[in-house]
Amino acid sequence: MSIAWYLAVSAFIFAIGAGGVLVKRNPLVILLCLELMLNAANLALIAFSRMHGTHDGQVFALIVMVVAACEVTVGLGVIVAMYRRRLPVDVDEMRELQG
Amino acid sequence: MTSVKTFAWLTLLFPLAGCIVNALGYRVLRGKAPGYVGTAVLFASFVSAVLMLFALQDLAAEERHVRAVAWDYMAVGGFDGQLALLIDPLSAFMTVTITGVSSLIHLYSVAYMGGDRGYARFFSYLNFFVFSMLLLILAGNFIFLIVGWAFVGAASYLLISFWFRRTTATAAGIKAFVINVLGDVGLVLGTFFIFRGTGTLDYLGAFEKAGEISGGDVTAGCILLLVGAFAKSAQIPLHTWLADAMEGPTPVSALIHAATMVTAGVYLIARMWPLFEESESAAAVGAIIGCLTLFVSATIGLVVTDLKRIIAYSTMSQIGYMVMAVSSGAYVAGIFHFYTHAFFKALLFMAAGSVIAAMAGVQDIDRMRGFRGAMPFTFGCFVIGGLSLAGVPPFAGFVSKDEVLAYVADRGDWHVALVVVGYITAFITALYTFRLIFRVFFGEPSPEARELEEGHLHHADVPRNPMTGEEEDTDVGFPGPEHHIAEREGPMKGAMGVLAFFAVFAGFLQIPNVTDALDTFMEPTFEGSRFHEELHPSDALTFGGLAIGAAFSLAGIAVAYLIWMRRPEIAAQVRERFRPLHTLFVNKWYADEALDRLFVRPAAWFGRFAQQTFERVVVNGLFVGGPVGLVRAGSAAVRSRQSGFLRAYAALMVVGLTGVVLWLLIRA
Amino acid sequence: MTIHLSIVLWLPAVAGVLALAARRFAGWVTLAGSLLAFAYSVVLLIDFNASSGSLQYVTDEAWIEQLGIHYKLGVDGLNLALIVLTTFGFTACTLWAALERDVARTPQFFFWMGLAHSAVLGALFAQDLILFVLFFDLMLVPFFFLTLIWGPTPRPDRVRAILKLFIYTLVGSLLMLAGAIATGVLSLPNEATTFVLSDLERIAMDEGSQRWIFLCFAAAFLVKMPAFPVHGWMPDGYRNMPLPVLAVFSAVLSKVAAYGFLRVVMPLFPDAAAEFQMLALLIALASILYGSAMAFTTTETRLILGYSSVAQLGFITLGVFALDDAGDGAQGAILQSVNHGLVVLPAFFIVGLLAARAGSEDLRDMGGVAFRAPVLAGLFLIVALATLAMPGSANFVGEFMILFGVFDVKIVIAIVAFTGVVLASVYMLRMFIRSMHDRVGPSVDSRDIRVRDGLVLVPLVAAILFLALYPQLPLEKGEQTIPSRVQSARQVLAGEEIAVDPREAAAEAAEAEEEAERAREGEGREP
Amino acid sequence: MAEVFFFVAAIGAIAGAFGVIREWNPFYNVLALVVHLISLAALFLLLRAEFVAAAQVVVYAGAVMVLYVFVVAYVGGDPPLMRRPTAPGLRGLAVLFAAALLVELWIALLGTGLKAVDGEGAGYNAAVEDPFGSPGALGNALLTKFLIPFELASLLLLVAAVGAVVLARRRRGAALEESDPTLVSVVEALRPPGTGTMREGVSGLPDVERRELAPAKGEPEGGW
Amino acid sequence: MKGPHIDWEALSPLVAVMGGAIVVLMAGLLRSRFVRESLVPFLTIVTLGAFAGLSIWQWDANVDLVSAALRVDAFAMYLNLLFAVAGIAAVLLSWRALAPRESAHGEYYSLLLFSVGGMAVLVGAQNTVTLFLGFELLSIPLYVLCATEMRRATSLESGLKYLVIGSVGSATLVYGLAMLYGATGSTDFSGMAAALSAEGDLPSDSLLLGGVAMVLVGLAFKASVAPFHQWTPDVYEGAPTPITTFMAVATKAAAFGVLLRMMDVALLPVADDWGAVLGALAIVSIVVGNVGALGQSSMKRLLAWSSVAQAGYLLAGVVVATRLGVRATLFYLAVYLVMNLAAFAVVLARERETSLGDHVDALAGLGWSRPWLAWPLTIAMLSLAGIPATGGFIGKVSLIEAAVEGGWTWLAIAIVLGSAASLAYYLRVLAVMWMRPGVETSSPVPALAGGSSELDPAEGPDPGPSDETAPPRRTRGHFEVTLVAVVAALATLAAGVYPDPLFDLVRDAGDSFRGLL
Repeated sequence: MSIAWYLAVSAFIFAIGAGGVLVKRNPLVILLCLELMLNAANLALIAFSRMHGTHDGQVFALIVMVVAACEVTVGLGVIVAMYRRRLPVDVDEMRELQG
Repeated sequence: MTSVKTFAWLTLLFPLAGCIVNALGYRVLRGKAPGYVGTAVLFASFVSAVLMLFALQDLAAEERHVRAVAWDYMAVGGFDGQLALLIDPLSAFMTVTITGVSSLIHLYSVAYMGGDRGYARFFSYLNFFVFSMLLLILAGNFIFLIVGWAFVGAASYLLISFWFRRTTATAAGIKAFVINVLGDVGLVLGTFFIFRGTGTLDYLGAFEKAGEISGGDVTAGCILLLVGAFAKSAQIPLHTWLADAMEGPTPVSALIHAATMVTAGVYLIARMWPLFEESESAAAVGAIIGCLTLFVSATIGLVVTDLKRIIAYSTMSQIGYMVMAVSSGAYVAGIFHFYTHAFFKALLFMAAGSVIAAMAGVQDIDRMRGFRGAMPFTFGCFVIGGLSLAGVPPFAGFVSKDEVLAYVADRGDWHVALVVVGYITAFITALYTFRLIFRVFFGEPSPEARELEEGHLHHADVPRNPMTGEEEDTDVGFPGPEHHIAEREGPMKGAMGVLAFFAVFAGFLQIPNVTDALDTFMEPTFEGSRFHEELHPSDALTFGGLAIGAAFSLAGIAVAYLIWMRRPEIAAQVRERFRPLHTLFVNKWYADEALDRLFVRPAAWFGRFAQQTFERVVVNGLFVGGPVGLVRAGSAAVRSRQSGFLRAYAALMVVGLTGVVLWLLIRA
Repeated sequence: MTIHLSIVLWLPAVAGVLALAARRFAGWVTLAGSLLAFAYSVVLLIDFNASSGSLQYVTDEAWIEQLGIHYKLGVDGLNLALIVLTTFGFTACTLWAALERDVARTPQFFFWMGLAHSAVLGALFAQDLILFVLFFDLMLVPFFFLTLIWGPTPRPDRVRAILKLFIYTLVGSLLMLAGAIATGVLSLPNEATTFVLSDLERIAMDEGSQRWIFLCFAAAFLVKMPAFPVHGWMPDGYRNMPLPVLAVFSAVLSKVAAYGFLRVVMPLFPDAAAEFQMLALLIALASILYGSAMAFTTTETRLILGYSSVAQLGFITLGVFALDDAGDGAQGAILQSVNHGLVVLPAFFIVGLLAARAGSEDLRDMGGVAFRAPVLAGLFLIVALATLAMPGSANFVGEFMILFGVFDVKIVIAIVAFTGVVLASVYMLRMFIRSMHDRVGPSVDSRDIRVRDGLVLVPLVAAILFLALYPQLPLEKGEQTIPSRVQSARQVLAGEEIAVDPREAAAEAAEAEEEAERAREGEGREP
Repeated sequence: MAEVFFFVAAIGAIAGAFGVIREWNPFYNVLALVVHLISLAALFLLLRAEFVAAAQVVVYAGAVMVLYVFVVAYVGGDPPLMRRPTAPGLRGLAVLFAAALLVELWIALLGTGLKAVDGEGAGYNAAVEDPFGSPGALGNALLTKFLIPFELASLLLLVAAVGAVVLARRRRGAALEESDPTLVSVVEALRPPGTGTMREGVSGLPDVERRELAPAKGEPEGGW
Repeated sequence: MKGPHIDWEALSPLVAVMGGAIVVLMAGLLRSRFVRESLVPFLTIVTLGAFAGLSIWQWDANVDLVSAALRVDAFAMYLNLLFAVAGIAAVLLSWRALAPRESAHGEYYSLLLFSVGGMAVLVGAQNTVTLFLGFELLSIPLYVLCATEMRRATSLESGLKYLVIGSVGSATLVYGLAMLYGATGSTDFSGMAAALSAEGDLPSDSLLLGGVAMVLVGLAFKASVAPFHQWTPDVYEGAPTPITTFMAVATKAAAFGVLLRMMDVALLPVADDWGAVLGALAIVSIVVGNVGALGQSSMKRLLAWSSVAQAGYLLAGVVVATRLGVRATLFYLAVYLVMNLAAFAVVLARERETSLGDHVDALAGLGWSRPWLAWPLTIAMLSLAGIPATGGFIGKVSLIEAAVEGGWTWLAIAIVLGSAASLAYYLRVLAVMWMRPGVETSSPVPALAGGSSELDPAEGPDPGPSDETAPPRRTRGHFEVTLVAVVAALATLAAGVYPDPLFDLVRDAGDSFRGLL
């Protein structure tokens, strides 16, 4: 399979993730969509890594995984805190700040 | 030479000193002190002027152009404006006449204005006026001509609205001022044309190079100078202010609006003769307008009923003669007429002032009657002035007016037509002058006259403005709480007596074929003038003219006698017969209305349009409201996007992302 | 290299800062500073060598080296008279404010006054383009606060008005900033960027750049003046300023704009100036007519003076853009700037005095004040007559020179402009008559001025009289400088080759020199 | 063979991705992500990224997803708390934007002039020690060239841990530490439900309380 | 196998700040109140001081660290100084604030330090992997810090919004970096630049330009460039004010730092392409930021919108891709730092003194009641508006000069017009401050009924039963807040009057990019 195929899949996943962020209202799911976007980037990185035959891409992908994990952790932390504060877990309800 | 300069400066500065002393000392100088100060400096100035004249005569004929320079005034960038005086026979003669007449009028005012609360102010203004007038006459270059020109305008304004709480007075003042500024503008523009051609502002320099100015420029320049002259001398179409100017105290009318300021136009044209001789057409304009004015204003004088306004219109008419003369090249004749006119017209005003005082401010001749017995001295003076004005031999006015007409006639061509009009007007002049005399002094005494005969001067219960009926403000009183008539006041009597003397005898200065003192004296000024050398009316013309003039004026008096003394009903009949003409005359040939339609209303409309429409719609709407509205709308749009919806934010981000990617992909 | 100008420049600001500490004596401290600056400037005026057209008392330090900005101050015939006007005007207004009880105790007022004083002086002294723009913009700031805090009108209006004023005028000024920087960057493409005016004047930019930069500068100056039709801020601003502030604002600040045309625009953008001459003249003409028309219809005394300023500044603009051979227009413009400053100062003071007597600043509420206030009336009369450029006043001389300059070049415009002269007499006399003369207004309580009023008013009127007697003084100081500022624009207009112009000659010489140097270097290398 | 694997894995990844954004109980969304991650790991293997693939499965699909599941369980996850005004018209537009983005990305990625994209990339060279993709080679890169990122990543994990603690730990009103002790008791008494007791964590909020949580009608939008 | 050479001296600033973070974290675990509330902030300041000092020490180092992952040059060190100053200010502002108490002091301050560390990594990064790590190391602590005032719904809301939008930005960035890697085959900046400079049509390749686009968006988001700005007002408003302050000034500097290095080192050969895009974004930012700020009654929102506009101005220095542009940007960043510090410090002080929060009414009459707060805010506002004699003016002059010199004249015009429009809101603040009579500084709010002291004004004193109580209101200002305001204001003035020293610094920093003209 040529690299192009992987890239095509990667782009598809990225777009799904981006679309998901736009349509989902539950912050938990939005975090999942962000994961999708980062994973799409990972796929692209690894595909390029293969293409160039260097490890940079793979290392980058590992780092991205770390970052993804960190973002998730913090994101979940915020959600938990909101839940405890009895705030609605729905991004469309968070409109205190506007204008 | 030095003494000429010294006396010139002194002549000029005496009145200024008087002005300043009176202005600053208004609290210190009590009683009539300001009047005496003002009069004293004027006499000093007169003496100095006479000495200047003599000193000038001591110089050789070709040296009688003395320039006295004080300092550089605006001498940069091609200009050579200096604070400089030019003393030559013309200016010296004018100076002497003006200081002389002014002194007398000051003297008259000392008494006449007695009791007015603005006494010191009055003399300060009056002195300032004389200073300005002398500056105008003595100026050595265009700049100070303009300065003096404007100063007399300002002084005139101040004196017209001297009783400044009368709205009629202030309105008349602003009218006079604005029209005079219009004249200033003409003068300045004319100066521009001339300066452009000659490169110098100095009289002598400019006159020397008069030939170098291009034809168009010199004509344009001279016509613009004429505009200045017309405004100041109340010539058509800029004459409307003069009648309204009669709102001022009577000495003011005598001084400014009869003897001195209004004749500045005549002086200007005479002074600028080298330029006018370069431009036939400009000179023609002057002559024709002068002729027009002398006729038109005489017709108006025939019908109006306000004592001072009748005299004012006669002034316009007489100045018309002068303007016609100097524009036609009869310089000396014009100046001569100015000289005689100064005496008899001042005298007439003074006498009128006396009458008005007796009437407690009323000026309407319909209400006057039979003052002859009550005020014999005033009556005498008035008759002398009237005869002189009417041109009855041998009074001064007779000699000078007929000299004017003879010289103009000598130009030939179409100038003859002017002369014809001049003679017809001489008849009208006699007519209205004696209309005045007969109606005011003869007949059954009016209540006021009767009161005076009983030794009691009439005072109104409630002083009212005769024009509007408005109650007068007694603080800035009209005409002051006290009234003064010549019969009871020495200074008034003295001043009028002297003037009466000159009104009779001043003409002897230059009697055709007898003396030509003035001609000789003026020679250095008009040296090189084409017309000055060429125009010498033949004896036939001269004496024929004199005869015709005498005949016309006597005829006028006779007709006046017929109409107003013998058969008063004729007046009504004539009025009925010539109703349209009468209406035209009474309405002053609709000049005020024309000016109003042409200038005042458009300007007012423009002002209103600017104030109410343009400022709101364009200045504030288009330039302020527009951008502000745009920014506000932008703000609303941007902030409505800031909805607080997280997903909307993300969406915008994605949109931005697609946009940026698209842009760069297109470039790829 | 002298320090004199820096002393004059910073004295008022320092005094202003000291005033903050001086508390009760704040007014007097600032006054002392201003007075010293005034005295210093008079000494400069006397000491100034009028026969030399070059800058004198120059201070030149690199301020921000990397941006090519210098702290360069200098005096020449162009700014000398305006500097004296500035120090004089500020001194008078500071004195006036110090005598007013309600502001006398507020040190901040005087701090801002001092700062404003220095800023205006800075704009006049500056010989570096950025420095000029800096001070030009800075001088607005104190007026913002002075109006905001001490304005006489109700608050919401005042805030709106001062914001309008500030933003409106700064739009122009900021455009000018962009233009100024572009000038420095684009003028000398082969050299390090510099903003020193004398360097920039050497070579003209290409016409395309000149055009838009000219428009930026013109926007700034015309708005500041203000000129028709961009005077929209003026009525609001004038209504809302405290009078002493307004007086100095009207008298001094607007003149800096006119000055800017001569200092910066004409020498730097001659082609554009020539190209837009007609437009500028028409704007000036429109300002004259429109300002006059507004002035004789409005009844607010402040606005009469405001619109008369629009008209007067129209005359000044006319002079600046006359571009006549002898430079009469420009010289007249500078003289007229001084004159107008001198008449506006007392005029606003008189408005204050009148308002105190009539209880309102509206003309309809005034009338008949003169009888019990002869001194006030007399002084007002002098001021009014000078304002309407009565011959015999220096204003007349200025107008005479301006109009002759225009007359020489564009005769029709000059003739139309004369309408403004006539209209000026209408609106000034209207104001004089309806306040001083005519029937007594409804609640007028007429009384003459007090000694403390005279302390302010009399010197101002005396200055008018002095200049009326001897206008040659400012004229001769500027004679060598001012015409040369418009020379290149005039040459462009006349179609003369600028190649003969010293600017390009200098450039050519520099090029030749460079080449020679290169050749020398080459020689040096060869062996 | 590789093609089959690729298509299976690719379809799995995409299907998993779609599963994530489906309107579902969040719990299933998480599971869909797990499917996606595992498919992705398979793709990584196909691209000779063994180590990354392993890490993906172990760390990501394993550990991280467990965390997710916990939180979903705790928060109760299920979204239909309330269906009140939402960003209007966003749903349709979102699809449009995503599609546009996809098209652009495809153009960018596939329209490239680089030839290598159409190739299969680096081959397997067993002759070399630590050939491309081997954990050894990767470890080498991590500890030499990418030493600093490697170390920083550890700090990042520390930050995340600290952050999670700060956000999620229970606190007794830190703000009240210095204030009047009586107030504490009042607050304690008023402690609302849903502030994180163990019971709530396990069972979710009782239905009654949930209804209480839903704001009354007519209240201005914007939560409370 | 040999480990890479590590230049510890050059690495020392980073080590110091990271080490300090851990020390602070540990110290925070101690129970003593003195330690938590005083020692920990003090240690933080010491750490930042050491960070700054070591950065100065390494000013001239100019070395690549560990296989060129990081670069230590004047540019990075200059920005480190800015971060340190911002950090110290943030610590001072946080000292007696609510947020650290709510989140525990050790954690709070160590997160702050980590964020500073992330910034230092970011601006030194010469490798996309490092860059991305720095980016996250900077962001993730901030997500947490935004949410630290957990009792306030808006704080959490801002945290979540920031996190989600930030993560979208990160994902975009990393995808873009992946594409760049794919196009150039390198993760090093130098490698990228080399690949781009080589013969071939790589510079116009869609993969490369697509990557450039996504990287631009990712970084632009961080710099609050419109249309990626929408998080800014909400997050600024919701976050605790000290954190907002830090975010506003330091994040902006970091974002522009990395933007400059990325664009002017790695992507310089395609400057024409990204220049045009950034130019357009600059215009959009200037417009959006300035019009958005109009009519805002929340000071923090106002400053947020203004920061969007300022980002637009700053972009001018980036698009030109010249040394002058770099210098101008760096200069303006420093000025931006001090003027915003002054403004936020005053806002914070008023939040603590009144019950009006950051509402502009809280400033009413300040000029007369609190001159030591009013003057700094006045100076800050004037400087933000670009009025002369303040740093903002000089900054704008240098930006415009850079823009014009680079041929971006229309951008210069946009900057000045934007500045003019911005006066409308900056001056309104001054008007409120210097005109109105002062509001009472201490309003007796019932302990149970009052909201948080840093309550959102829109929320008002919400008497809902679920609301936790607030600490008693302070009636007097905190001197450290005033100190920050005054010092920052003085610095703003100094930068406007005598900017030469600062220009010397930015010249060195600008010269770090040798590829530029």
